[in-house]
Amino acid sequence: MPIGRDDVIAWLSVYSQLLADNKEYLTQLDSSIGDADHGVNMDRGFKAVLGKLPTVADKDIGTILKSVGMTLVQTVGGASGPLYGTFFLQAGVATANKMELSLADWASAVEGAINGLMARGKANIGDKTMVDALVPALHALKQAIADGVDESEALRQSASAAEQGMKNTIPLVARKGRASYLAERSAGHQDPGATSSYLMFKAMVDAWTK
Amino acid sequence: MPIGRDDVIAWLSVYSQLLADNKEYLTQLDSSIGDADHGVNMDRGFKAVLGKLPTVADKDIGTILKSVGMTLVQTVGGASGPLYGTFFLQAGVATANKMELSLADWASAVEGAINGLMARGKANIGDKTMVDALVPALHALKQAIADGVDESEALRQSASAAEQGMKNTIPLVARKGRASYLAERSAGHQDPGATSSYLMFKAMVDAWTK
Amino acid sequence: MKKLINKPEDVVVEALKGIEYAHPDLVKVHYEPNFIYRADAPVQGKVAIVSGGGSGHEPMHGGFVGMGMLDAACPGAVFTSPTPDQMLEATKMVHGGAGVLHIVKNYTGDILNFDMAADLARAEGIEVESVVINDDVAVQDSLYTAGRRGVGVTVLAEKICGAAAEEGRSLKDVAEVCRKVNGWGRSMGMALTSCTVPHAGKPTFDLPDDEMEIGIGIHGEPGRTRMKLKSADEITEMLMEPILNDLPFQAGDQVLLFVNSMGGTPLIELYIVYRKAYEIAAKAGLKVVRNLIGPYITSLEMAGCSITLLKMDDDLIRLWDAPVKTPALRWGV
Amino acid sequence: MKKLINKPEDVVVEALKGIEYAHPDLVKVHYEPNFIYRADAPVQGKVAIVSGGGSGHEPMHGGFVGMGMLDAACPGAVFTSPTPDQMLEATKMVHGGAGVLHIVKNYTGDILNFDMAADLARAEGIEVESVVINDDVAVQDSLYTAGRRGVGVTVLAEKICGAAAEEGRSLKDVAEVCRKVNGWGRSMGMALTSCTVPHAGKPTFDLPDDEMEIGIGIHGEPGRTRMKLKSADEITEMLMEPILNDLPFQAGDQVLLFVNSMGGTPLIELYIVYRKAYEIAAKAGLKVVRNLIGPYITSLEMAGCSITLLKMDDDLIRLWDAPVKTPALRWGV
Ligand SMILES: Nc1ncnc2c1ncn2[C@@H]1O[C@H](COP(=O)(O)OP(=O)(O)O)[C@@H](O)[C@H]1O
Ligand SMILES: Nc1ncnc2c1ncn2[C@@H]1O[C@H](COP(=O)(O)OP(=O)(O)O)[C@@H](O)[C@H]1O
Ligand SMILES: [Mg+2]
Ligand SMILES: [Mg+2]
Ligand SMILES: [Mg+2]
Ligand SMILES: [Mg+2]
Repeated sequence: MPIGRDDVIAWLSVYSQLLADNKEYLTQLDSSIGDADHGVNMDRGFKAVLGKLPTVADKDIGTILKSVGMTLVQTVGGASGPLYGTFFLQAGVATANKMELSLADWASAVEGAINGLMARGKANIGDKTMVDALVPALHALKQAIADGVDESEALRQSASAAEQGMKNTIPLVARKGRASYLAERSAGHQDPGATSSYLMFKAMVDAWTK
Repeated sequence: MPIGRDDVIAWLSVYSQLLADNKEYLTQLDSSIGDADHGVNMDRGFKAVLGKLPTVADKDIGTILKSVGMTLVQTVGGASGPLYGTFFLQAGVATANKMELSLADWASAVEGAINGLMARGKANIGDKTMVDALVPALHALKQAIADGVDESEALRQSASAAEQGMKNTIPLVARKGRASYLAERSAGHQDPGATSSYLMFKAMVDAWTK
Repeated sequence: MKKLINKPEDVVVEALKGIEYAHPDLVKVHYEPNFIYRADAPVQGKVAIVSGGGSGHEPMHGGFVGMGMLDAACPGAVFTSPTPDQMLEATKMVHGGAGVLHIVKNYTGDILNFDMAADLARAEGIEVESVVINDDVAVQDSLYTAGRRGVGVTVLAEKICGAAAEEGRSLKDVAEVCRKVNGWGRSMGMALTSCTVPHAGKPTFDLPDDEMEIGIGIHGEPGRTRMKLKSADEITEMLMEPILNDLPFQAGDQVLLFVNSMGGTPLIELYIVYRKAYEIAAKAGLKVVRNLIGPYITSLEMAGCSITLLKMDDDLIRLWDAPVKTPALRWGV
Repeated sequence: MKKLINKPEDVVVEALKGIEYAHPDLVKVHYEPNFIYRADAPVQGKVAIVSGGGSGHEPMHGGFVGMGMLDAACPGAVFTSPTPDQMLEATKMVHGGAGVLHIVKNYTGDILNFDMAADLARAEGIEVESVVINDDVAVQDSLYTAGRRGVGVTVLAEKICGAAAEEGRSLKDVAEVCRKVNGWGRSMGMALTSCTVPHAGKPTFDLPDDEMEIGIGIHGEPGRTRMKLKSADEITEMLMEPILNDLPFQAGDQVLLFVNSMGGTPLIELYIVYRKAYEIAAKAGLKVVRNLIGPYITSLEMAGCSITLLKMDDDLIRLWDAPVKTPALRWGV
């Protein structure tokens, strides 16, 4: 299953739809430990991405992903704008000029993307951020590829690691982002950014496996 | 039953107590068609009157009533301050230097008081104000005296005319005071000032009849 | 009741104390009877301007005391007009030999108490003129009723008359300016929520989540009509239309557009309303030459807004632009 | 949700339109990307100051654009920091050849977006310095966390740095003044009610009628602790104590005392709080030499207040007193 640019676009479309469907849920999560805008922010950004995609759909995967990154940087704002923006910009760097990727190529693009995001946000695992979903998802994906499991199954394992990472944020006391202002009061709530990150991996499953 | 200055003071004390007991009720009535302060205003004024009474208790009835009027003017504010203030000032004028009054003297003092109040406020019967309780109360009192009914009974008839006048304000559309801003919406509500005026006549019954 | 207060009966005096601490360069505070007056009063030879009314409308009137605006302001209890002794003492304190103008909002209580005070001041030999402000188009004007309320135009009249007095105009002339401003200004207000009088402890009226009151005054009283909540643009139209029709304003008129918060409505919403009001005015051919946007004549924490339109001529524009230095309005110095 | 708005997605742009209509003498508005900038920008040879942040804190920052304060302000969506393209374009528009200071409140989003913008501006050859404001003592300071929020001191820093820039000081010097103000200022806030983000449509948190949140920021987020409602005096003590202990301020210090409404709390209550805060400061031996009282850095319509204490020296006092002419702060001109 090579990943073509149509697949990338399909993934982005599915993710946009998931964000639209979960807009209120994400905002609700952000109400508890943040400022009640994460769902709105992500939905605004990905609506803009959807509008932009047709203008780059005939380009290589790197160009497509960089355009997504730029669009997010310019429309999302908040913490998640530059973070997801960087994620896609870096994913675009790793896939420059590519029209097709193997799953392993994709995994290393995701790795570069996550490294970029972490370099920007300076959060680590356990800080109760999107990193808590992203890093386990990447590890699971790489592990599955190394173990030679079926590609669809690899994507499913990756998404379920993201989901587990997302759930793991519940008991954590936030050290980064807005939730950190609540200190102990942030415990007991699921991180909104980790949730939108899980949805990103779920979108790969929905878009790329049958 | 001549009315001595102790009787006047007893009446004022009973009225103060009635106002204190009905502070929230009067304010509630004023919430519906005014600005939610009539009970608070009257209670503040008559608390001040109670504080002032000892300094004039050994004076003539006119001096006592004028002092009540001045105190109300200086502590109540709003529409009711100058109106009740004028009422008591004029009652004081009519009873200047008197140590004792017949019920007929008292009726004509009340008549002077109401005339003063109406001259100041320019409201007539039917405008949905305290005048709607005061004027019927006065007429009933004068009529009862003319008919030679028992004095206690005369006071009771006067108070019950005030009560009826107060209730008659319910269907009226206000033409004076704050309630007039509501126009048709003022209908269906009892006027707070008519209510405090009724209580003034009820206080005569409570204080002066056994 | 959620308020930053101690005891309801201490609200007015404690707020006065705060003003006293905060603005000693601009104002002084007199207690028993309560009033706020210019730190440099009396200004000899200048017409003095005194206003007042119930508390709960802050910054009006106390926040408008100072150079170029009021000489004194008399705060009553919350939503209760002050008593004559306050206005009398304030009048005597600020009288600088050129007479005193009382700017009175048209409420029975204010009228009666100010009248008593003016009589007493005149009896003491002070020349007093009273001008009654009654600009609220939500109330039908009639000879047989209490008439229209004084609302937003009060703020504008205080600023403009303050400047006229500062210029050395006579009492008669300053009163004339005041009457002109009152004649040329119209207002209308609306509420999204009620407010809570501290002593009452609960909201003056209950308003369901999807309803609003149109045609309210500034005392937390219900308005002329209750209706379903509408958009900012529709609400602005509902306020502007009766204002425009009432005077009537004419195409080509210069106007001051004043969008006021009732206390609980934040600035971002006022600018949304201002935007629409400006467009409606422009469409009617009016030239908005000056404006004021913010919480200036409020009803405690009530959410909602009022709009005031004042026709301006060159004299009024010049007086509006003249320097003012008060706690709440300050420019030109 | 009871607000004077049309559609949630139009709130920011419609408010910008209102500002454009209202203050053409002071500011211009640029759309896509959105920012407000001085009508006379760029001021040649003057350090330009750019700030910004989520909307919903009005008048901050847009109301502070003008002579003696900001050169440009970039409004994000409500409570969402603006995007780098806004700050980049604003920076380019107001740059007058002497470099640009970015005043950034310490929130992850603001930091990340301003950093990107500064990098891009530097790449275009503009000298940019960024100063991060983090004055909120409700948040524990720590190397391992996002650190303290930027709140009330932001307003004071913008005024004071604006004056320093106006005096012709260099970018390095203006940034130095900004860091000094940040170092000398401390704030703490509390909420009586939540607020409603227009897009969310319901209050960010539920607060029972007899409870309050202590240690809130300016984004409608819950605070550090929830507790039973207390009196204004007790609340003022709870805010002042951590502020006084944190710097620490010393007996004899001159201070500016800033009592701020979160949006829904009216002026009369602020003066009650100011009164108590002033007395507490005086008891601690501090001399309150300047003050600011009103809604300047708000959380939409949230009821509540914050207190900011800034140590002042003669230079800061002079810069504070210097002329300023913006929609929301105006004196000396
Ligand atoms: N330093 C950081 N590194 C990684 N993710 C972060 C960081 N700070 C915040 N986040 C993520 O951003 C999410 C909040 O995004 P959003 O609500 O859109 O922005 P904001 O907090 O500015 O309102 C948090 O739930 C968290 O997952
Ligand atoms: N012109 C008037 N003449 C007689 N009574 C009046 C007049 N205007 C108002 N009132 C009475 O005053 C009452 C309201 O008093 P109060 O609430 O204390 O003052 P305010 O209306 O100034 O808040 C009304 O209920 C009405 O009975
Ligand atoms: Mg958020
Ligand atoms: Mg009343
Ligand atoms: Mg009243
Ligand atoms: Mg945000």
